[in-house]
Amino acid sequence: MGEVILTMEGIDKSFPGVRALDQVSLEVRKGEVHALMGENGAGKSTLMKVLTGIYTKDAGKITYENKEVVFASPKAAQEAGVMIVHQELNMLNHLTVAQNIYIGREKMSGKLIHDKAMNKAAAALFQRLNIEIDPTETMGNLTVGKQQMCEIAKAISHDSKVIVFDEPTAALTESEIKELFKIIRDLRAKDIGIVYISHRMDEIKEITDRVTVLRDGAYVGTIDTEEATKEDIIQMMVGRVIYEEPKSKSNVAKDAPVVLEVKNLNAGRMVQNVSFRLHKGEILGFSGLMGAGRTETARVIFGADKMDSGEVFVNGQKVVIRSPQDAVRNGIGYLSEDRKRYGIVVAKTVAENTTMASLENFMAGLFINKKKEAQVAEEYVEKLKTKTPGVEQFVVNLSGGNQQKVVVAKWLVRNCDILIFDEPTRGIDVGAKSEIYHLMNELVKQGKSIIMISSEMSEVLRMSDRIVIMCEGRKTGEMDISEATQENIMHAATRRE
Amino acid sequence: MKKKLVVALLSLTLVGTLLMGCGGNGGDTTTDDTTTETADNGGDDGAADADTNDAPAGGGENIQIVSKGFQHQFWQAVLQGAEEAAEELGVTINFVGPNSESDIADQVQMFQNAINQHPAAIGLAALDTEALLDGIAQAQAEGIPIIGFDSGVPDAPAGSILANASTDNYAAGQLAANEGWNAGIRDRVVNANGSVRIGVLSQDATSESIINRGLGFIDQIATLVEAEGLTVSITGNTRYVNDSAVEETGEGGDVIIEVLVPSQVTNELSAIDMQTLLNKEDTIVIYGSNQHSGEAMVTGNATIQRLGVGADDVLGIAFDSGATIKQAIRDQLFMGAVTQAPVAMGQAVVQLAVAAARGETVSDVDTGAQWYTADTIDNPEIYQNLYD
Amino acid sequence: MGAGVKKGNAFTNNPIVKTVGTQKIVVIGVIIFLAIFFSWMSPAFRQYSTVVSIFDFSYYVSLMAIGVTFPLITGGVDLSIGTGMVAAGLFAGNLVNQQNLPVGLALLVCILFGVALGCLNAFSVAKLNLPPFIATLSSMMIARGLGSILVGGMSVTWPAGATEQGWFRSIFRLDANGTLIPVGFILILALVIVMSVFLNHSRPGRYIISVGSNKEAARLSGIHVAKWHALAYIISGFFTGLAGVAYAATFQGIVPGTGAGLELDAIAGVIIGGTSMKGGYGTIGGTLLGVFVMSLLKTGLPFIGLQANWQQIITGIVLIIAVFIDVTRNAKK
Amino acid sequence: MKKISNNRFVKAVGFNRILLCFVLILLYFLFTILVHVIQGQNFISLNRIFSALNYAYFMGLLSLGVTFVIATGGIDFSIGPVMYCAALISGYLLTANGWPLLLCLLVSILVGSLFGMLNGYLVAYWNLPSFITSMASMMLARGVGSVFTRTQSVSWPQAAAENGQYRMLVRIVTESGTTIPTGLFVLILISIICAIILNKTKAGRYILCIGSNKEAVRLSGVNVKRWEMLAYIICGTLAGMAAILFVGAYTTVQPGLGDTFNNEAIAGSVMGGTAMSGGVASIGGTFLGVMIIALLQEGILAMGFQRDYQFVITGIIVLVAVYVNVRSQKRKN
Repeated sequence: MGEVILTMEGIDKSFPGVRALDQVSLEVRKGEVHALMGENGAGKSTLMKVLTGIYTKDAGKITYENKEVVFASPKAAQEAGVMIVHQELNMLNHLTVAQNIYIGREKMSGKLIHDKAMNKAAAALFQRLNIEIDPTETMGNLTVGKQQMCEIAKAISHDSKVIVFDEPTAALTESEIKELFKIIRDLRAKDIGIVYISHRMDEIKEITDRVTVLRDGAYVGTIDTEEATKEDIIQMMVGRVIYEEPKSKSNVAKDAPVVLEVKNLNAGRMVQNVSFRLHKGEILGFSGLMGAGRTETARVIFGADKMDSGEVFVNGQKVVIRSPQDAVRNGIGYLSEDRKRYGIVVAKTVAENTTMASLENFMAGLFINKKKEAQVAEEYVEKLKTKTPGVEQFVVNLSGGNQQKVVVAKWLVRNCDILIFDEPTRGIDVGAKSEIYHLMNELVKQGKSIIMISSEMSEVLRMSDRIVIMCEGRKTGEMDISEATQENIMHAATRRE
Repeated sequence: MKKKLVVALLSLTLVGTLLMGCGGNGGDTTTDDTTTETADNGGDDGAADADTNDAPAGGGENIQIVSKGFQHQFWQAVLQGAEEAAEELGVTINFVGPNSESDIADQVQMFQNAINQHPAAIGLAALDTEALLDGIAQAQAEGIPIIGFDSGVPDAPAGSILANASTDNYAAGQLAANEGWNAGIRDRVVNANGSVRIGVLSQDATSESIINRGLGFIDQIATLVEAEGLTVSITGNTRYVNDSAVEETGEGGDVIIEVLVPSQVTNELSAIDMQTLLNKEDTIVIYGSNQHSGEAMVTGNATIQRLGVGADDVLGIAFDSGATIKQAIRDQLFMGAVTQAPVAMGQAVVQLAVAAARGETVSDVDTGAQWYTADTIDNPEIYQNLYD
Repeated sequence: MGAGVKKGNAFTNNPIVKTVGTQKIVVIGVIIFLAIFFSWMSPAFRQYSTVVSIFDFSYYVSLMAIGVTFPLITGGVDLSIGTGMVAAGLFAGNLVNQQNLPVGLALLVCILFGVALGCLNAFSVAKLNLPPFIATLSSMMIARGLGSILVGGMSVTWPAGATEQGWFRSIFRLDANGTLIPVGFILILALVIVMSVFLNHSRPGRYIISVGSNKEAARLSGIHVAKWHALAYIISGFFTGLAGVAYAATFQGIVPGTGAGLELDAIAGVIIGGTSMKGGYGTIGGTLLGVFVMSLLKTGLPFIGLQANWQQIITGIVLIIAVFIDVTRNAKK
Repeated sequence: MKKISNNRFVKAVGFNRILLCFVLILLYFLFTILVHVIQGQNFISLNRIFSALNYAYFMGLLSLGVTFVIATGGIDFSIGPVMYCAALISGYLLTANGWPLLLCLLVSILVGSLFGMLNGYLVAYWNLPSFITSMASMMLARGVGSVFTRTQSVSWPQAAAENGQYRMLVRIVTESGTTIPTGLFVLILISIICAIILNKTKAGRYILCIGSNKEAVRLSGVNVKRWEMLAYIICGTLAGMAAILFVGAYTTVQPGLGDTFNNEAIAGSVMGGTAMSGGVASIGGTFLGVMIIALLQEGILAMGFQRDYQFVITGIIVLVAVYVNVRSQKRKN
């Protein structure tokens, strides 16, 4: 670790009604990987957006290379050598890889763009980073992981002195993560300062040198990674220890009937020959790495995507599911990983979202019985402890956890017995997380059955009665919770066939 | 606060645009005669009676003139005549017309609006009589006399139109046929080997005046051809085929009359129709029955170049004038054209309207049509009726 | 990355490029088919003058189409090109007739009028962030009214070809001792090449594509999104003005209140030519081909005895097929 | 400002609609003054109101219809020509083929529905972009109407004539000469029905939600295709009905026209507060928006101006309305 290259001191940033950053500080040295941690909404992304000129700060000082600076735009930051690799992919899908990498600073020959030179430079860059991507390929044709690598390559190609990685591994496969870490170590060796934002504790331990923790927009502290334990960091993040023991044994009775059986399900490359059973009152965990085909499997079962072949039995009866309507008719509900896009209609009210899937039960002749609708919605707000000023509130104004509860309510009102929770706690803060867990346990007690897709190992171990593990579109393991350990799950999750 | 601002801005914009409109109104619609006393005419609706109209004899009446459009210079010449007459008689006129000759609904609104102004009289050139019948009835009930002009108001209920200052369009079509026949069509028809084709290019199959100009031409040509002992057949647009006096349809006659009407009134489609006619080997004459069609003839000919007055050329006959058609006549691209008398028409409609408003008896005025060629285009009695 | 991981390379045959090629080839095939079909059905069609006519009536649509390709690539649309073209032709022509403005200057005024209209659209779309559809719908109405108001509601006739001031008509159709040379087509081809190079090999062009592909990504790459977004509409306006020149040169009288509906012909041509309604992708060459399909239909159908209203019906169906291809192509990805 | 928007009455009626009422009244006064100053005439008269209403009837139905489509996040650019096409076909059958009146009215509505169905099917089931799809069906409508009537116009019978009873839907003139504007009742009745459909029924709920987030609705197990298609069918059906009110007021329809009405109908809806991005729509607002357009057109005629001014002013108002709309939405987020 070398000298200090970047310091942010006393940064304030307010949005109407919210104080997003309150006297936050951060220090980055040359040749260090500095982890920035905190719960969702702690202010990590906001801080980075202030740094790279996307937001303007209200107060505070940024010192870069011993000079006070204010970057007016992302471009100004880039030119000064501060680059961010965004969490959401920001790719121009219609352009080629090389064109993407050099967007905004095209190599020119006279007045025209010199695409050949750009292709050549990009190829050299990839070779240096040991990435195998054709620079002339159209970006839209790449897998998400490859796109992420391109984004990283783009950041590196800027000859930056500070690079911010915002959850870079979310879309990467195991081997890609390894490559990425190699690259990061390389960069560190070249005296580049790196800010690394991630929720994955193991990664923090593996790659970073220091950790700065934010909580609710405020600076909590900075510690050396070496000296800190997981608990220390979590403690700093939430202000309390939340670590809970995994479930030790299944709560499902041996003779519990099978409510859902899937046989030899096939759909494209991401779902290959998947078979499993779900029992009444069971939480069936679906574990695996990003891109293992779990969400795809769920979507096919739910009829959201097309099935190539396979059979689905509900309560022993063979059913044909061609659309979500068919699935819902058979009592299956799906809670998407991406609530805002697939779960709720943000511009509508809690009541309207609650009855979305079962409006026919709220009809008085031709008209919607709004009184009954509000009544039922209120009932579920109470049951699920949804925090909302009222059922006429627009769901856009609710927090992630409460939005999730509205989606749960939607399926409960529809009387669905089989619920597929896809990443139920993604984007939800720690407090709300345990409420969702509690809710799931309540539901299975009432006789519902749950498929839970989760990428968080601790969540899988804590909630599931049984675990199915997938890798690259195939089922690679199935075990009772009593046999499950982190190691054997990870073993199955990386078992490529 | 912002919304208030927006509202204020909106109102301001409105007022501003409208005032701008008032200021820049010069070439437009109203004559700037300030001796209006027409406010008397407002007030109650329904009882006003032409004879008891309060306007003092000798001037000041307001005459509303609803034309078929504005865009062709023909109407500007009518307006000019109307303004001359209005000044002479000391009345004010308000001359309006829809955006294009296909905007029937617009004209209905405009006519309705003219009635709502309670004028002393209304001059009307109907795009479509049927559509105006309600208004005509209302005007009649309110005692507002209506004077037809241009093509008048054909098939209007008896007594609703006091007089017409119009061109007899059927006769004008016949005139074109007769003159054209003598000036060269006859030779070509009589001397032809095999059948020949006479094209009629028509802007639409909806306007009475244009249909009549077409039918007048077609029927007269047929008469002339049959007088030579040859047969005639007609083909093309159903309306013309059905309404013409020519019995035989199809391509069987010694002389084939083909009528083309574009599906939309656009420069391009009319020009393409013109080319369709020009591309037929046996075509000897093409007749375009208004300014639009005449101009389309010039456009369509630009690439094929068969029009002219030479022995092998296709003869062109146009209607009305305008810079393009005048030029084509001078260049002998067209053998000749028929012009109406727009200025006289404008004068006549105002004169008739004023007379009717003052309770005098009025009768139809045929404003006439004249044949002109490169040789006669500069004769004063012709030239006064041509416009740019 | 290990050599074994070749997920991305499964696509390296580049289906986009292939499909695009296919679409263009299909369109060319349709053009050839139509040409052969019409020639076969009607001997009169097999004439040099027919070719010149087809060209003649395609110039103004081609120019509008080339221009509107740019807003379409940004994922927007420009509906004001039709009435804007007529308004520009009216305004400039009126100056020639009433103020005796030299025709050369008038042509410039015509183009500038288009650019001004483009600037208005650019302002409302790129600066005020209004939805392009409704913003240009408004300016379409404004252009329609304004064009008419500016000339007092009268039609305007630009100087005839034979007159001293009529030289501009030979920009598009040169009469060389009786042989007509469709120089306009060469001009359009040149413009297609220039604009293709501009779109694909210049920074502004690339940034316009970027805006259509992913506006946020472009912004975060340090691209001044609003500026390039605006440029697309200004280019469209510029070509609207050029189309006004072509329109004035081809036809005799320009009538106020017309022009509405012509924009749809141009947009249809662009879509048939393979530009994506979703933005981010488009080719100028394809646009020209798309316009040609419609011009051929419009000119050719009367030769086989069908009225132009059949052209409307056929174009409608062709359009649906073209979008369908676009949509399925996108769905495959 | 906050105080106003929190007032219970304001909340119930909606700020937007009160603003529109205000603009409507303001315009009325403005015209009263301007018409008096310019023409020395009285603008306030029953006849004027009737003649403004004539325009509002069919425009109202078109605008209401397109509101449903815009609510789903789509656009229907074919309503004007479809209305003309419906009036042409049914009118032709009535006058030329002597079909019974009631059957012809039914045919008119049916033709509208069929075009709505075509649009809806292509948009919902084939996922084609609504703008291009409706543009294609607009071409189809123009072509079909023109082919069906052999490019002739059709005049519907007068009130007193045989088969003239349909005009009672627009106005009834009693023996004593009093005019009852039945069209207004028809428009209000249909508006109320539309408001009920949009706000109280499953169809309306799903149409709005589809506009807001189609995928989320689909994943709730709702047959989104059916409901989306329904919005287009409602729109087409209303265009078919508008045809009856149009000929009831204006008697004659010609082939190849009608596209200018699209713009005004969309303008009315957008002025009324319907968001172009979908999900937000107001029937009451649309009603008021149409009234503003009708008033504008009558007022401008009364001042002795051409309709050109109306186009310009409508264009400006729409721009302002959309700007306010976009701004207020941005503030909400």
